[in-house]
Amino acid sequence: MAKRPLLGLFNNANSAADAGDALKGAGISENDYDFLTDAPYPEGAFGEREEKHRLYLFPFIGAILGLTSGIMITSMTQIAYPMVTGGKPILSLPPMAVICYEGTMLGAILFTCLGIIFESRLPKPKLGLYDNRITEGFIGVLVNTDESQHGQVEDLMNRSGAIEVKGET
Amino acid sequence: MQEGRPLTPTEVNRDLLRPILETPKWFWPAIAVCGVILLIAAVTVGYMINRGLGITNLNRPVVWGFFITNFVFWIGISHAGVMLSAILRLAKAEWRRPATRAAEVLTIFSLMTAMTMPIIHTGRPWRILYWAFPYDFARGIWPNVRTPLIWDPSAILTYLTSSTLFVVIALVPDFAVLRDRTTGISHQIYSLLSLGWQGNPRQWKLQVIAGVLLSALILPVFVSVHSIVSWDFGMAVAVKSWHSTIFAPYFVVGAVHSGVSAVAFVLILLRWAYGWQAYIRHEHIDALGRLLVVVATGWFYFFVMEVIFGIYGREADEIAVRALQFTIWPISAWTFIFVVTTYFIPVALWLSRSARRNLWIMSIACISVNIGMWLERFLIIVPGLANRQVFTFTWNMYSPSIPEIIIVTATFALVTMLMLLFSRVFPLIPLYDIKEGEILKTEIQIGRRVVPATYRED
Amino acid sequence: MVSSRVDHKWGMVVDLDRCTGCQACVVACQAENNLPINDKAAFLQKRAFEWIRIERYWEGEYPNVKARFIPIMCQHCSNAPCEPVCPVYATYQSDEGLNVQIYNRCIGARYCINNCPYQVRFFNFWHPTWPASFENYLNPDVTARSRGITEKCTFCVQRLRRGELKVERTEGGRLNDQNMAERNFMPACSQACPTNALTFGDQMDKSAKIGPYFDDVNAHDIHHEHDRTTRSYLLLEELGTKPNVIYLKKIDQYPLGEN
Amino acid sequence: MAEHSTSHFPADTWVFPQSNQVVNEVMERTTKKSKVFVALLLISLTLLALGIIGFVIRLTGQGLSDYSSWGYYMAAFSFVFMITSSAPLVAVAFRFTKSHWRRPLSRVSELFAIVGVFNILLFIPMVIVLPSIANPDFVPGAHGELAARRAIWLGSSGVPVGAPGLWNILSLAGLAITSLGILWLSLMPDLAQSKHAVSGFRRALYGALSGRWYGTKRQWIQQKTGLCLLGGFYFMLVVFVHFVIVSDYAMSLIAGWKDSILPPLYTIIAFQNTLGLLLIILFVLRKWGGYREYIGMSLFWSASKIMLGLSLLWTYHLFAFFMTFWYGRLEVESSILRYLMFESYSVIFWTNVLFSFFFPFALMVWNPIRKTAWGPALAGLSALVGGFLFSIRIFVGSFNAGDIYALALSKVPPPVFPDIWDVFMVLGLIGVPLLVYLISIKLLPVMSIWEIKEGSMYQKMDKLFRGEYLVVAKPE
Repeated sequence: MAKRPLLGLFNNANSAADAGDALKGAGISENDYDFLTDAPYPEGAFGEREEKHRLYLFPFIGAILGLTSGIMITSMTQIAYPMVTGGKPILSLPPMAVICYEGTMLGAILFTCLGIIFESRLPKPKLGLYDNRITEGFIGVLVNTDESQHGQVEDLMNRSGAIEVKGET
Repeated sequence: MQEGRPLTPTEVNRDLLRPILETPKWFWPAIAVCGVILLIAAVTVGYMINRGLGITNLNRPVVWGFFITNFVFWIGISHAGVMLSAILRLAKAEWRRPATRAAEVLTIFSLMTAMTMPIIHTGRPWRILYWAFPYDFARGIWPNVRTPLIWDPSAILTYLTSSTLFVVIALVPDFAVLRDRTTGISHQIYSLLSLGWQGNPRQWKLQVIAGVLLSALILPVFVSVHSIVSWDFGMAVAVKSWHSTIFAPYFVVGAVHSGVSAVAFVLILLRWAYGWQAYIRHEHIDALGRLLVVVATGWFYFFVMEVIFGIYGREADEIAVRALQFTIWPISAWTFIFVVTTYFIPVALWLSRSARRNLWIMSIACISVNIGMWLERFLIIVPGLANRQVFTFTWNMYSPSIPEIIIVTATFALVTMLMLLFSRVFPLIPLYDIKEGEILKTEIQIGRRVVPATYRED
Repeated sequence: MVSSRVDHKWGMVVDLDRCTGCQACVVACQAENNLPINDKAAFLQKRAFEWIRIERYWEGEYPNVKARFIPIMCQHCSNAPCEPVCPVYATYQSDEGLNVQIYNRCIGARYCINNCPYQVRFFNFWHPTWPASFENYLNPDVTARSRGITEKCTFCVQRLRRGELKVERTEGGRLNDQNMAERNFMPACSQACPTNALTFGDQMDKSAKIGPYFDDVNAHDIHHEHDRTTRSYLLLEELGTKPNVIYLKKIDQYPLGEN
Repeated sequence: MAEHSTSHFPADTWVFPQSNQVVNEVMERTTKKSKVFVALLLISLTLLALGIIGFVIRLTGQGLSDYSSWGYYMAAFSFVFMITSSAPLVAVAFRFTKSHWRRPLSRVSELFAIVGVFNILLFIPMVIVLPSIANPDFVPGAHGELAARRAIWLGSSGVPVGAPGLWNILSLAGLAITSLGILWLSLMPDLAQSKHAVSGFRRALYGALSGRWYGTKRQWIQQKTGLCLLGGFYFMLVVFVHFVIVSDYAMSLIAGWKDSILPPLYTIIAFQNTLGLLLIILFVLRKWGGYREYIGMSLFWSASKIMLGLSLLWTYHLFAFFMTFWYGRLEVESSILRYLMFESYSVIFWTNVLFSFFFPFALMVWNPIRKTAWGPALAGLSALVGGFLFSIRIFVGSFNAGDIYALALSKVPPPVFPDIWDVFMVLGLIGVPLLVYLISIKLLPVMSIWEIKEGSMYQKMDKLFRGEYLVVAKPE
């Protein structure tokens, strides 16, 4: 049977958290419901599971790539047309170091940004079930279950103080 | 007793999105004024490119003048953004919240403005393509990586890219708010930009980490940028007063000094222009003032070091430059104004709490700092060149020509216009950051005293 | 750059004892290298072109004074500070020991001008113009530089090239002091100098007149200056730019105060 | 979900000692005899003995007339001085920023004020040794000789009176007095409330020092303002004295060395070393001193970030110096680079960079390591080694750089290796501060009682919805 989403709206965080507990009590897996908020609540404020991510890998990969490209462009451009300037060696390391450094940082930052987008599962082509009031401070509890359970979930949320529960129209 | 009343998310949206959802009536006139100034400047630049740099007052030996001074100045301003948002983010300072984005945006636009300066300053601007970009495959000649003039573009472009990404990443959740508040074509644009942001815990967690991680990564870039700009001068052996090892940190601290003052001023303007009294509060300006006392003093230390070791060598030619800077009219007068306006006037004001909390005084102090810092760059660049070393036949002074003044003035108009246009389409204060602050706010009761406190995740 | 060629390292020796400050070299240089006329406006704007200039210093107090002259042209340093700062390789050290300026690479960033301790680089603020009557006097071997670029003394490289083509290619000899003098292959300034204060030559040519001086300078660096057997010294030697122009000290028979 | 916040933070990240217990606990630990302490005491005494032997032999041997044989003494002194002089600053700085994690750290750092007094004694030989600024055997017109060597003391006519020796001593004395003032002000409340918990001479001492402290509102305000003002003054003084010492005893002893970034470089490595030493001390106190429930992990965590920053900052300044000299390629510049970095002292230089930058950086860049106690302490240790090598490179190098009245460094001098007496003196110079510090932590409370109490007033763990978090209040 197909899973379909159900969105409950709460006007305070406590009742949303209650709803979360109730859902967990009803044996709905933690991957199947989510809290939609308008601001970063401190981690675990809803007793939700801790999100795992590998963001810290990205800057390192980026840095390595940036460094290599920096070394390549600096050394190769000097070797390609070896002109003596000011009696400095053709491969003058200190100036190369400056540009390689910039390359490294640029690579690291570019990859970090990619990593953030990727790790937060964006971009989402379709927004899905959503409510504009969420960005006005309401807290949405988005449940994704079999339609058979919808009734149960709906009154769970109503009992924990949802001001509205809606499904896909 | 928290300063400022608690704010509901609805209020936050309404207030901070006002400039976007309805245009204030002074908006277009302001844009028009800037536009006119820019138009005049554009014509001047065209004329200069057409006739040659002869129309400036640059001469031999003073071949670098107002344009380079202005370039260094705007690079300096651009150091505010990261200084504030990154360092304060890492230090978990609560009062950063309303300041960060304005600072970062100021960074981006002042960087862009700064980059135009060296371009129009060159003798053949239409040729700069193979200056900064490795393109000249035909002759196999690539840019010369040994020169500071190549380190500059590499550092500045890195800085520009990273700070732009920094801002964009932080904008995504706010785009989502706009997506929910707009209709029609703008709705579609904003929903495209918001990348389908939902605001679930995972997204928020990464958003928060992103702030810290990117700050930590951009800080080293920010230090490198102005160091490299300073090396445009520090590497020159022929100009005695430039060839000083302290230049890199000296310029960086100076940049932070002028940049943070500029941000404080911009915040005061925003508060006044958009009526954001509830967001940009006295406590924020106060905190900026306190930070500035430290920065200014650090700057003064480096300034003193630079001067002391200028005369330390007891070399006639360097002494001559210092003499020109400090004793010979009219340069000495400018030097006096520079020192007083950069350090003594503002710091004296910032030391008193009531002055820090008076917006008028703060604005004056911040402007005076930036006047001083502009003069500082001028007084580093021009006297060093004007007072040529041993060959007495090539000593000469420099004063700007009308075209130079016009172009320099126009850069201020350019930054203003860009900032205004940005504020028209994107929120200049991060909404979710403010909202988070409201959520984490709490109080601790000690006897009869209620002390403002915050929840900390770490 | 021309391949399969006799190796050269050009150099010049300036004997201050012979220089009378007559400025013949300056005029010759202006004529040879198509420099724009240094009219009143140019001087008022402080933008005069002097690839070689005579600097005049007064020694002593009036009336008991002496004039001292130093001709200063590009020193063609082996460690030229102006070279590494150019972002587009518009100036570099040629394998003939010349500090060359590539006019069509130059973008006019003017960093090299700042970084030249001898102040011998010049920027074209205006497009160079000549009176109509002068058009036919311009030297066809030398490009007229457009506005917005930097230019400087080349040791009259056009003459050296012509000399190489004639002597080394067609006649298979070596360009040396003698045939340079006979056939005017040396720089215009040293050709024009009435007192032979400016001696030009090839450091790699053992027979060259400038040889001993360069050997002397190479043998004794700045820290052993006082061991030098000749009157040689280098301008701003402490900067370590290793110029290829040597100056010979003036010998003053009647120093001030003695008469 | 109370265990949530503890899930990714170890239990002792934040510790809030019981306010009513603090006095007794601290005093009990201060007075208790421990084997570790005795062992350290003996070690320091041996070091001191060795030092005295070395010093006497050097004194009777080369004597004070020949400054070049005192290079290693100066290096070791500078190492001790730069650390002990900037130690009280750590307390001052973090009081300014109102960071709560500083609280266990402030007294540990302030106690170095007592060591600072002994710096003056150790410095006296150096004052006598330093060659005069004016060139004694100067003949006008001599080749490449200066009438007076380059120095920061530029009088209108020659060198100012008493420069540099007198002024150096005075500035060191100024440092000592100011830091003692800071220490006393911050000790007062603690001694006043803990004099009843101790007996014997300690009680007498505490009574004498705490004076008429009752802890009235007025007194607290005065104390806070006093600390603030003295702190600000001390900060400027430290920076100035570092500048004076490093330019008088290093830069102006190498002919032609003009390097405006050396003072900042010296100050920064001083701060880095100080923080490193403090982290080691705190680690020891936490592990063996019985202050586990006073020194939370959050201290190491926050301090290590600053450690990382300082290491990066030092490297940046070093590169700025190197870049300018390398690119400039003036004769004198390249010879100084060859002397201090790439030829004579190359090994020491690279080891210095390794220990001052690479090791601390490699450790501190990892958040998991920053959250431990051993990680920061290890980084601190490496920083100390690096700082010591830095001092050797700069000061031994400067003390043996040949003719100091010449215009420039004409040739690159060879490196100078220590003889056995040098080693003895170095050990002695490390022994003195160790001994003094050990005694002072036995005499005085090593934890700032009033600050700890204040801390547990402004911080607590509290629930927000389902999670439990730290609540921090920042009073104006």
